[in-house]
Amino acid sequence: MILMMYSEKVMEHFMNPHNVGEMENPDGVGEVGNPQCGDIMRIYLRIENDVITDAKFMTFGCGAAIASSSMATDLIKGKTLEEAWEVTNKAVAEALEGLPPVKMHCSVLAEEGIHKAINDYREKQGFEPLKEKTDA
Amino acid sequence: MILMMYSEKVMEHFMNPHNVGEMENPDGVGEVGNPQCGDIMRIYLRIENDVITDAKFMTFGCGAAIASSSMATDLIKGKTLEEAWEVTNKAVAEALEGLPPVKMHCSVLAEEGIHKAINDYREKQGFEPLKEKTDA
Amino acid sequence: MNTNKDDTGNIIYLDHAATTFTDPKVLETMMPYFTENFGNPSSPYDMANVSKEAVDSARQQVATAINADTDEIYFTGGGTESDNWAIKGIAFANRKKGNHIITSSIEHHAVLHTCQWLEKQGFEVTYLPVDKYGQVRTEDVKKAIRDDTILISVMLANNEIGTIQPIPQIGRIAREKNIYFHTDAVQGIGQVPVDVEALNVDLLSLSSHKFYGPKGVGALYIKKGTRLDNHSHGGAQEKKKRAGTENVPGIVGMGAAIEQATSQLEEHAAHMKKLRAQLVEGLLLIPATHLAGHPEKRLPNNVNVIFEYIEGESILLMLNSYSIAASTGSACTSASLEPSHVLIACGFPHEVAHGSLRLTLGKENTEEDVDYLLQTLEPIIRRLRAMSPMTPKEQRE
Amino acid sequence: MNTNKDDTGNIIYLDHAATTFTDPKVLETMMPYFTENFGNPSSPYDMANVSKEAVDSARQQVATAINADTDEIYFTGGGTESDNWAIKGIAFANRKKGNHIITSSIEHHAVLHTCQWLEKQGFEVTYLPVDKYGQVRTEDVKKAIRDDTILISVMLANNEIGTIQPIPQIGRIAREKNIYFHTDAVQGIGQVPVDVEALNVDLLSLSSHKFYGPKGVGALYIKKGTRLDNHSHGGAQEKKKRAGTENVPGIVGMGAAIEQATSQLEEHAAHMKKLRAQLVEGLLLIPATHLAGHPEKRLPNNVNVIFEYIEGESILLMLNSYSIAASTGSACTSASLEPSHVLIACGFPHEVAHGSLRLTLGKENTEEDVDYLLQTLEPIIRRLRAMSPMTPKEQRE
Ligand SMILES: Cc1ncc(COP(=O)(O)O)c(C=O)c1O
Ligand SMILES: Cc1ncc(COP(=O)(O)O)c(C=O)c1O
Repeated sequence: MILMMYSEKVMEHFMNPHNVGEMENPDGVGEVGNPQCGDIMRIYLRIENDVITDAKFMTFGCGAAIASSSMATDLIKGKTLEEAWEVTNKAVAEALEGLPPVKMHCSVLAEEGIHKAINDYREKQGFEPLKEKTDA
Repeated sequence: MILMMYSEKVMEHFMNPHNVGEMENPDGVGEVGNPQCGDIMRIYLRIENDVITDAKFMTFGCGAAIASSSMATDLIKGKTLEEAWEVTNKAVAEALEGLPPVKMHCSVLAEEGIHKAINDYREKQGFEPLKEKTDA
Repeated sequence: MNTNKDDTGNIIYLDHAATTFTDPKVLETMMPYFTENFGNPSSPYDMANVSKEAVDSARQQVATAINADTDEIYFTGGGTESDNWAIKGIAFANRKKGNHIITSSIEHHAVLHTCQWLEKQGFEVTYLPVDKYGQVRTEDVKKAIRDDTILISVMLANNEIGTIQPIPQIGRIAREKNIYFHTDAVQGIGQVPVDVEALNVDLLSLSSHKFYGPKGVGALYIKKGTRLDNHSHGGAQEKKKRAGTENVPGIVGMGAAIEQATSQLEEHAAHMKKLRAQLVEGLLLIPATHLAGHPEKRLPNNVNVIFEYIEGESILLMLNSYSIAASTGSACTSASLEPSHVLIACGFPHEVAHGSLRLTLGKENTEEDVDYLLQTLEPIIRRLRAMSPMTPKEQRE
Repeated sequence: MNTNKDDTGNIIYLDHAATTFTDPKVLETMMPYFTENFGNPSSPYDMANVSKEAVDSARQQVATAINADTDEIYFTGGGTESDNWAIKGIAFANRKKGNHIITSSIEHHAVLHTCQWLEKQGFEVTYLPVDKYGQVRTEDVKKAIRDDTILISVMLANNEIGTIQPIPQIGRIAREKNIYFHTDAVQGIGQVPVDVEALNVDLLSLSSHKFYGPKGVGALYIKKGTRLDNHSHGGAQEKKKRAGTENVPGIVGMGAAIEQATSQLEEHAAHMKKLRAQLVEGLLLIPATHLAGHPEKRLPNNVNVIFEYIEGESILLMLNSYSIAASTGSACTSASLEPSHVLIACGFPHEVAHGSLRLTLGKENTEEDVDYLLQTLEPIIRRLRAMSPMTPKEQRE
């Protein structure tokens, strides 16, 4: 039943996800989720001059998790880190033309994965990690 | 549903009951049943030399009550009082080719009606009434 | 229509309160869901989605028909299950608030026996009396309310005598006192307008086979925010409130049937009232005959008459032999020998109540059907009265 | 057979444990009871008698199929209602004797959630563990029995992993201790012989739509002399034990379906086992793949495999795009994110249990269907594993 509530956009990104794969020597990596709950998302970033020049992902999870990973990595490519930090789960879900309510957590995972990867990069550079907004 | 459990014999006697009607100056009358429960049976006897020469009935009640009245009066006509006393509810039900279990009380009413009419006659003649068998 | 005839000839079916035939148009909507679109609505693939959408659209049809929101409609296995669920569900979920329930003495057994079972579980139940027309008095409702009253359940229209209850008024009383209010509307759908807002109800029971839908499917309207336990526990169907694989063809049929019934409500009711008037007029020409139920506030298709001095089952038997299907409130057909609790509650003496005949009209009935019934019935009553020791001499011929 | 295809093309339906299509021959037997012989079986006229006889003959068919007496079969609205009735009915009627119930941790939710609700009403429930194949150990049953145990409920065969339980043995234990024994046989009918005498059960649940009968109808076998309360209170239907106007077409269909299913049992099971062997063999060629459930003591039509490193819903989505209908024990499809309680009870770690795929065969499936599934599935598993961060490097290509 849930399956059938997926938009065409979700199905498109699920069936032919963009940016799949591991990245050699990434500038930032973030892994979020919990295999017990059925989803893990790993986001890799290539960063040059504070701009995300490439993003990749590896995801264990349902259709929405895979589609969210694909869409989120698409959305942040070419963005500055500041801009990428502002890509919310809502933005991911909207770009996917909506997610079923019980699947919204997949878009949250994507947002968290991006944040974690950006902070991984910041820490490697010797910066303070940015804080999650409390209403995230 | 009950209706449909009636044998053809019951239906025959219900649709065209024998011996219906009041009797002028009967030698014995017995009325049994209770209008609250939905059935009253009145049995009239014409008796000559201890033989039932005629029997009639008036009944308020269901199909089984009417059919039992018809069959019971048929059965006792021509019998001696002694023989008629022995016409059990089972005999009535059997002659009707069976009654549904919840309708067996109608045949019991018929037996009781006959007994009551016979005793009415006996009392008018100055005899002791006969006792119902306890397992009736 | 040929649907009120059986193999043995032309049956005049006058027992629509017992059940109706499934309308052929309704049946047609159901057919694809048996062999083709048979998927389980909960299953995660396109094929099953067809079933899910069919159930959702039936839910919309039911909601529209009774002016509810789509997510306030829950499908069940029939009117009995809906009644059981509403009453036990409220009782168990609100036990901490109180354990007193108010209902009427003329409810369907699906309500009465459920209440009696709850009494065995420690609940207290007040059974309200009715007036001679079978109406509950709102004054009696007010008086029966206690601090620990958690539920009032009064039916919309009675299945035996057709009397329509003052539901909006009782609902207002319940709402003022913050007490849940359930109505069994099983007999009302398709006969009178049913609008959950106008009726002020929190729960409302429906049964598909009373309005030309299939048997074995019903629904319960549950107003948003109502606290009630499940009746059937299990899978997550019906938003986790009613477990069990959905009866998809049945639900689809119920949706189509209620849509048809409500869209044709006015013309149907007019047709029923016309036949009813003809029927009542003819019946009351028979001496010692009484109309049971309310003279006006009654279902348009219901006639219930009582013939003194005779017993209902024998009337039915004879009507049956003339291919007429009807019903009686006499329970000489059951082991209990108790006549209808409804007629007794209306004040008819037992021996009189045994002579009841219920005739409930349907959309396929005609003036000719009514004429045939009247012609057939009159000599039957005469014959049975002629055999009855209760009939006064002057009425024997 | 065309019944496993939908409008969009040729669907390979491999989810028969979820539901089956209504067999066209079965549907044919139902048709006269919608519009022609539509009478209410309780009604007192010839027309309705046709309905009554149809229900009685279906009851006979069900009784014969499970070696019961006709008057031990009660029709319900489905497997869920049967389970609810059996468990709550025994619980409430025997409360004075005790308030302890024993069941297993791998029961269907219709049993588990019912037991959980009873816990809220003050009953105590022991949920028995299972071994890695999903089997209850009779030793554990013995140990769990207390003086106040009134009911044991263990399913005949599990709906997810197909494991068949030692019901005759558990039944013997229950009988020795004078404890009522219920089994949910919903998945067993038509797959394995079901004989209430051999099984030593007092109550047994059935659901029509699992063996090519219609949805929304089931039955409960109740051994004579069993004390249980009603679940649906109301009218006098089903010998006063299950109220509600009978779903006559549904009941007729269930009767025809069970007769067909049991008469074809052996050849059907042989066909299923052959396809199952082909399926399991092919599936286990895929690396890091495990068969869940018992290797032999399982339903002939059930295959449940777990693919490590990936999640079930995504497998289903991809299969769906190749027109294959299947099921998963992963509840990533639900809000809870909990994988199947059955697989967890068998000892699979959460992250592994998420990768389950259930394939349940049906009579219309062919070797070609299995070939197509295997050909389609292998690359899907490869693709998903290639995306998964959990997949070990060496298994990524
Ligand atoms: C083992 C088992 N028990 C009970 C049920 C419930 O049956 P139904 O959905 O027909 O109510 C099912 C199927 O869903 C089942 O597989
Ligand atoms: C007023 C009323 N309530 C409840 C019911 C029960 O409905 P069902 O027989 O569909 O379960 C009926 C009909 O039998 C009824 O007339």
